[in-house]
Amino acid sequence: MAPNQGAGEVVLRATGISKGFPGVKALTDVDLEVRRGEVVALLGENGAGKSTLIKILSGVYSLDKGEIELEGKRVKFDLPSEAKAAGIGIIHQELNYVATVSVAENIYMGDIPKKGLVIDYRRMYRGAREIMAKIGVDIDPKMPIGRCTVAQKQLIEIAKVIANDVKVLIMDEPTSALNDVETENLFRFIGQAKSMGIAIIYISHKLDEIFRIADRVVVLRDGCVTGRLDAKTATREALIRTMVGRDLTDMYPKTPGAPKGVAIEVRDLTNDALFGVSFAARKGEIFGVYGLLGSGHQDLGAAIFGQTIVRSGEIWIDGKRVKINDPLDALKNGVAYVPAERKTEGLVLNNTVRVNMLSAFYAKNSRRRFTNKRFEAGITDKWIKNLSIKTPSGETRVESLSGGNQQKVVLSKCLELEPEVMILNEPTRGIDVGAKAEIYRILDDLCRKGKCVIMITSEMPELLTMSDRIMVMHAGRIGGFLEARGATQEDVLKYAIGG
Amino acid sequence: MAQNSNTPARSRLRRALTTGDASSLITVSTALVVLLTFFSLASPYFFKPTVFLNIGMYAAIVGTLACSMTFINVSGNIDISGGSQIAVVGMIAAVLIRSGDVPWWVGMIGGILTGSMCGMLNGFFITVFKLNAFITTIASMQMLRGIAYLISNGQTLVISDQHFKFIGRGYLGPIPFTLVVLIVFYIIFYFVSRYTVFGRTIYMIGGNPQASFLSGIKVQRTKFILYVINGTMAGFAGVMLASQSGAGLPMAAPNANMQALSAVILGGAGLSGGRGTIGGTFIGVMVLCTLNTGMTMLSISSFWQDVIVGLVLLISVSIDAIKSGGLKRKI
Amino acid sequence: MAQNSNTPARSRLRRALTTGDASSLITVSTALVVLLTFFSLASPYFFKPTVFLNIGMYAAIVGTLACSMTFINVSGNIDISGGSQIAVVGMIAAVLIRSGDVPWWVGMIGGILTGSMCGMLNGFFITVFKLNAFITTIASMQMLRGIAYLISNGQTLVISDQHFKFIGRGYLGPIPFTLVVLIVFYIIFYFVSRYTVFGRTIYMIGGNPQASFLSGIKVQRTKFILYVINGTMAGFAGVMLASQSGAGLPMAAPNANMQALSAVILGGAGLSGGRGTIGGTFIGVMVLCTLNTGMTMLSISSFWQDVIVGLVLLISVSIDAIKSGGLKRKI
Amino acid sequence: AETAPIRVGFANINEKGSFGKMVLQNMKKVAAERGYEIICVDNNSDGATAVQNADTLISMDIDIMIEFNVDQSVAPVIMEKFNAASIPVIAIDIAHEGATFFGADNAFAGTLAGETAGDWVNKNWGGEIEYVVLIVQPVSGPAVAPRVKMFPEGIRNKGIAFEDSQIVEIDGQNDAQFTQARFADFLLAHPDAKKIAVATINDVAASGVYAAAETAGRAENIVLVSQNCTADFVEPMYAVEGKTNWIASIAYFPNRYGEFVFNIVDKLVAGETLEPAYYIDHIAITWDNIKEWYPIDNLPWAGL
Ligand SMILES: Nc1ncnc2c1ncn2[C@@H]1O[C@H](COP(=O)(O)OP(=O)(O)OP(=O)(O)O)[C@@H](O)[C@H]1O
Ligand SMILES: Nc1ncnc2c1ncn2[C@@H]1O[C@H](COP(=O)(O)OP(=O)(O)OP(=O)(O)O)[C@@H](O)[C@H]1O
Ligand SMILES: [Mg+2]
Ligand SMILES: [Mg+2]
Repeated sequence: MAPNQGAGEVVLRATGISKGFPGVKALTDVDLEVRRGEVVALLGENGAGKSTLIKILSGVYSLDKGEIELEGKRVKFDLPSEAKAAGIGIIHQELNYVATVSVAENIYMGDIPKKGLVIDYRRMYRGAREIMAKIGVDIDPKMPIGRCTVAQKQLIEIAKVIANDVKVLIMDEPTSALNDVETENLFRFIGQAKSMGIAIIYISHKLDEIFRIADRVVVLRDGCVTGRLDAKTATREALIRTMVGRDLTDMYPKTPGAPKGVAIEVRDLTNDALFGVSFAARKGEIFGVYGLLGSGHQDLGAAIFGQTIVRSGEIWIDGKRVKINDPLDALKNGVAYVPAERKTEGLVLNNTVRVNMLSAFYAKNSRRRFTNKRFEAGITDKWIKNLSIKTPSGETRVESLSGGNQQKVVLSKCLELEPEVMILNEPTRGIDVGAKAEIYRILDDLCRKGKCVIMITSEMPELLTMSDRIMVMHAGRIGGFLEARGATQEDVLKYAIGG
Repeated sequence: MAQNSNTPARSRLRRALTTGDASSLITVSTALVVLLTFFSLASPYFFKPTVFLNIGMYAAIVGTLACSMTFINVSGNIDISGGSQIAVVGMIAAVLIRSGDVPWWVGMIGGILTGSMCGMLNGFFITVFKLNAFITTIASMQMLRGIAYLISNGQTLVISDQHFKFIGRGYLGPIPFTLVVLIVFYIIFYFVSRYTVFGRTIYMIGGNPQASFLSGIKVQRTKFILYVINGTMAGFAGVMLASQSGAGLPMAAPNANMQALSAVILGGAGLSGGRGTIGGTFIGVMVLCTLNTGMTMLSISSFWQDVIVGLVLLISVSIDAIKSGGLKRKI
Repeated sequence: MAQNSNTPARSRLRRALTTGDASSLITVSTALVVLLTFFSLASPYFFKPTVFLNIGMYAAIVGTLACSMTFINVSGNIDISGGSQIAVVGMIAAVLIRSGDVPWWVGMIGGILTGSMCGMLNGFFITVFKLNAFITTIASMQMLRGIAYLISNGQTLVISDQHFKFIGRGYLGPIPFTLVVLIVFYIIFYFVSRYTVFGRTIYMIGGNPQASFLSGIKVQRTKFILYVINGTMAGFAGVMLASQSGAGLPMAAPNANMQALSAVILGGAGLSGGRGTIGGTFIGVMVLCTLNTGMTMLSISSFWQDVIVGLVLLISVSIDAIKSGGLKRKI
Repeated sequence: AETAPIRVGFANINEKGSFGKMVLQNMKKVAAERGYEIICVDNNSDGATAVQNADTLISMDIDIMIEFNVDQSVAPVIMEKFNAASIPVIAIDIAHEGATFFGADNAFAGTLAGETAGDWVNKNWGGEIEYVVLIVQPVSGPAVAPRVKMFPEGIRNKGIAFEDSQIVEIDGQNDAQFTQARFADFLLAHPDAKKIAVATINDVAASGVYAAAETAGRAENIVLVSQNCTADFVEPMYAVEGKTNWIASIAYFPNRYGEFVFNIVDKLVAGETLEPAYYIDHIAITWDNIKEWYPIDNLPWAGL
């Protein structure tokens, strides 16, 4: 392999890594090396084995075969604490925080500063503040982390790792919950880390990021390395082809909407996070909702759908005022909702694909009191085929599916309801490009069938390309409306920051 | 997919056998077979139809409670007040029947409804205030036991009604009536768990209440219903026990709840919710009751009985845990 | 952020008072004050230093157990085998002391170490096989109780050593020795929970074991240590009890575990982990022991006592739940 | 012609106490001496268990039943089963209608305890009593309740007068330490009481009572009489050589139950007519007679 300019000696070298789970071969003979001051991007579809690989490097999983060398010495990590002590810092894909303790304690989890036998609280709080400052964050270190927003939690997750002296920094989709400003701050930090000679492994499904910060790209597919590319010279198309094994011609298959009248109207919706939000979304359009974190856009879907408590406001569907006290009322009124967190809100992980797909169906069609396996299998197979869900069968437990495929199960659960109004909250978070394109195709389809799609998102590209109209939120209120056609990122951001 | 070296069917079978409900079912069934074989060899009196019918007759109390308790556990909850509920039920039934003002069956129904009401009490606190189920039922366990004593000021109330006797002590041909009732209950609960939307719902809210709520399931209402069902089943168990012992006993069923819970756990419904089967619980009940009868027949000292019951529980959950990779798991 | 209309300091105070640990502390302290006031008004003998010292003296057994059990609960686990551990400890101490071969303090230390070993047994199954803590301790509760009986074949073992008697019945000036021990324990545990890394680690693994593990905390080792500590504290409690009753009793402490658990829950450490304080538990213990003493002084029937204890538990957790918005929560 | 030995079923009260233990030991010993086959099970002090054990024993083809069940209310059910199987029953301590009774006379034992205390009070406290405390135990069932409930009557038999309002009941919950704490509470609530007569249902509870009194420094203020005369009473009595206010325990001689019961069994087998009831001669064991009945070098529970 051609040595990269500016990169030093190899810090971490993994050779011949193999790992199997019951019934699954997650990694086969994978080699990976990272040098001082270098960013290696790890790319691949959902379920390709990226997270598994880095969990092996950080002592979370034990490996079946292969070797790991750190600075030329053979190492074996049985526990995360050992990897951490050896200088490997990792930010996992899932947020890992303890909601009941303070921000500072989360940051220093595992090695709280001591003075003698006793915790040095002063040093801990001061240190926490300094570390957060490094990535441009200002949060009260004494606050219980449970009160932070998702983005703040993600940033704290990053702070947690850089609190230690790391030789290798591994980041698994660190930006999936961050907005552009926060992402910029992170990249600035990565730049500093590089110059300090830290070796970095970076995982993301956002290809733009890869081009911005990576030096090299290693692509995984089905647990094998299918390509090693130089980030400076590789093209987007080449990356996608190596990842998914085919060309992806149309990433955003949006056909212009032909709206036919109001599907849902929300008047003066008010609760803890929303203050008098009113809007109307039409049949046959994708109604994009954008906001910076904390602007209330994340709370909008849950409020309409009856998940959270609404203090006042009215919801009108198809010209009739409806009362939605809980999700069942919403379902019965033709509203379906894809929540932001599929694992905690969308899926019963220890149950099968089939049961998950039909969960809302039976709730909505409450006259069906008996289950019918054949009937269900038909529906399940239909969606597995239509959405090309990668699963051994409908009887597989969803916990063993990859993130993207889990997301498709949530989608099919809602699609089977044939809703008039479909609300999606961050529908493509953590989803690979291939699956993303498929989800966009589904949304476009719905829209063409005259359904109303409300897409709540923090991802600017999908907002601008998939929406017909855009509502931007700011501080729990509406910042403004835009026609998506011709709108630019700057227009959207102007409303988002309340300008 | 690349990962499958075996044929899909074989690997699916293997997976089914090594993980989840099927695995527990195999463990507990094996335990039952081992015990039956052992006792048959060890005691000349054990391997006889009358003995088995007898085991079934007395299994009815714990078995009835364990049946609905399976649902409670599958839904991710717990009830440890079952024994106290049984005691209150027996006392109320005895008071009604002894009053002489009402026919025996009114006493029976009164007892069963008392059970339902105890269940409502638990369900109310758990679903309205959203209290933890364990905490709620610790409290109601104490309160209901106190009430059982208060009803008669600590006296036992002998029931001499001849009809009422039949419930716990009667036979249909050679089969004890309680065993028939028990089997009917298990068939109904099995059917509900496998073929109804309600049964499905229990597994879902046990697996992920939040996701179930967002799927339009009335989580709190379902939980409330489950506690009422569990109380009603405690009602049936209490009536059977009162009939079996011919009296309302305020100290009745001191260990019934732990035994039922042990049976449920043996049967594979742990405490984390979303897992477990009615069939597993049935076999779990049989394991415990066979153990009791077999050890009694062998005159094993009751100290050893405690130790052995604890060991059986511990070993079988350990086997389950090892089969599903517990040893290798780091957390 | 937009939602704060108050000043930060005021809103922080209000937040502290209405949510989490502080809220429970207020509820349970209020309960204590109410009870003290009530009993002082209702009985002329109640409001006296000797009475309070006496409450403290007998609170030591349950209090000692509840102290370490708080850590177990905060770490998201549970132990229901404490009463059986106490019984085994008392029996071993009695056997050693009665043997006459060793001085009394060897018996004491032997008893305490027996407790540690019981804790190791629980810890082993919970951390090596990754068994559910409740299930494990249900099993060990039965096994250890059986073992307590087996040690002496069910006999009470009278201990007449005069030195040993001091532990449970002695006074330092006017203060019962057990109360001194209890207070020392609570000070140590309070200090550990607030000011040591180990203490904070308990809160972390209770709040999110997965995250703690990934952050480099040795979750299983910590849990193991917690069970050993809990066993050791059961050892202290068992020795105090053996000394207090002057005998090793195989049936000792039948309700100690439930009482300790109730105290811990009253004190605000629920069962979901990550919450609870040592101070809260201390007050919880005092509430229960005050209730017992006060009700005895008023000659309230023991049936009512059960009902009242259950009610106090239920009401105080309900108040906590309501204050933290349980009524309004949809799920 | 000699056939198989006669099979005797024995359902014991509760092997978890030394009382039941001694009964069991003597039953086994005597059965072996006299050539009976004995099958022993444990009723665990629980009526429902006793009912189940009856069926188990019947299915094991016993010829004669010795039933030691403490729950009066399930007696009819048990008897119905044995009658249906035509198995004669000897019931211990609790009357089972249709069975031959052997054992304790609970009311007599309670009265005897009271009379023993009464004699002591007449001698030491000039016949005056301020309180009579009964440590009750509802969980043990109503059948054994007279062992303490008859205590006041026994005292009155000795010419000592007190009002019913001077009688206090405390539930010991079958837990020595709990009993101890509650009796300590009682003492605190009655700081000036100097003459308290206490009765307990067994020696374990009494040990709690006495420990509480000692700890409070008020052992002099009580006179305590308990029941069963087990190690819990005998050992401390020897340890202090009679210098204690726990003056007596009523003996039931569980270590000789086997002997007594098999005398009845022998008569039954020989076809003799039986009396409806055979009672134990309860004796109040005090320091004066303890060496006669429970010599320290030959205690009945020594070999357990
Ligand atoms: N704990 C586990 N148990 C069983 N199988 C697992 C486990 N973790 C991973 N796998 C298997 O390994 C494969 C690779 O998963 P991995 O998480 O590494 O994918 P990924 O590349 O990180 O995907 P994504 O982009 O969705 O994060 C999965 O398809 C899954 O089958
Ligand atoms: N019990 C399991 N059995 C089989 N595979 C599993 C199991 N648990 C997890 N996996 C696999 O592990 C992989 C990694 O899971 P992980 O928790 O890292 O998130 P993910 O599925 O990659 O989700 P996302 O990308 O949406 O965050 C998944 O792709 C899944 O295929
Ligand atoms: Mg991943
Ligand atoms: Mg993943």
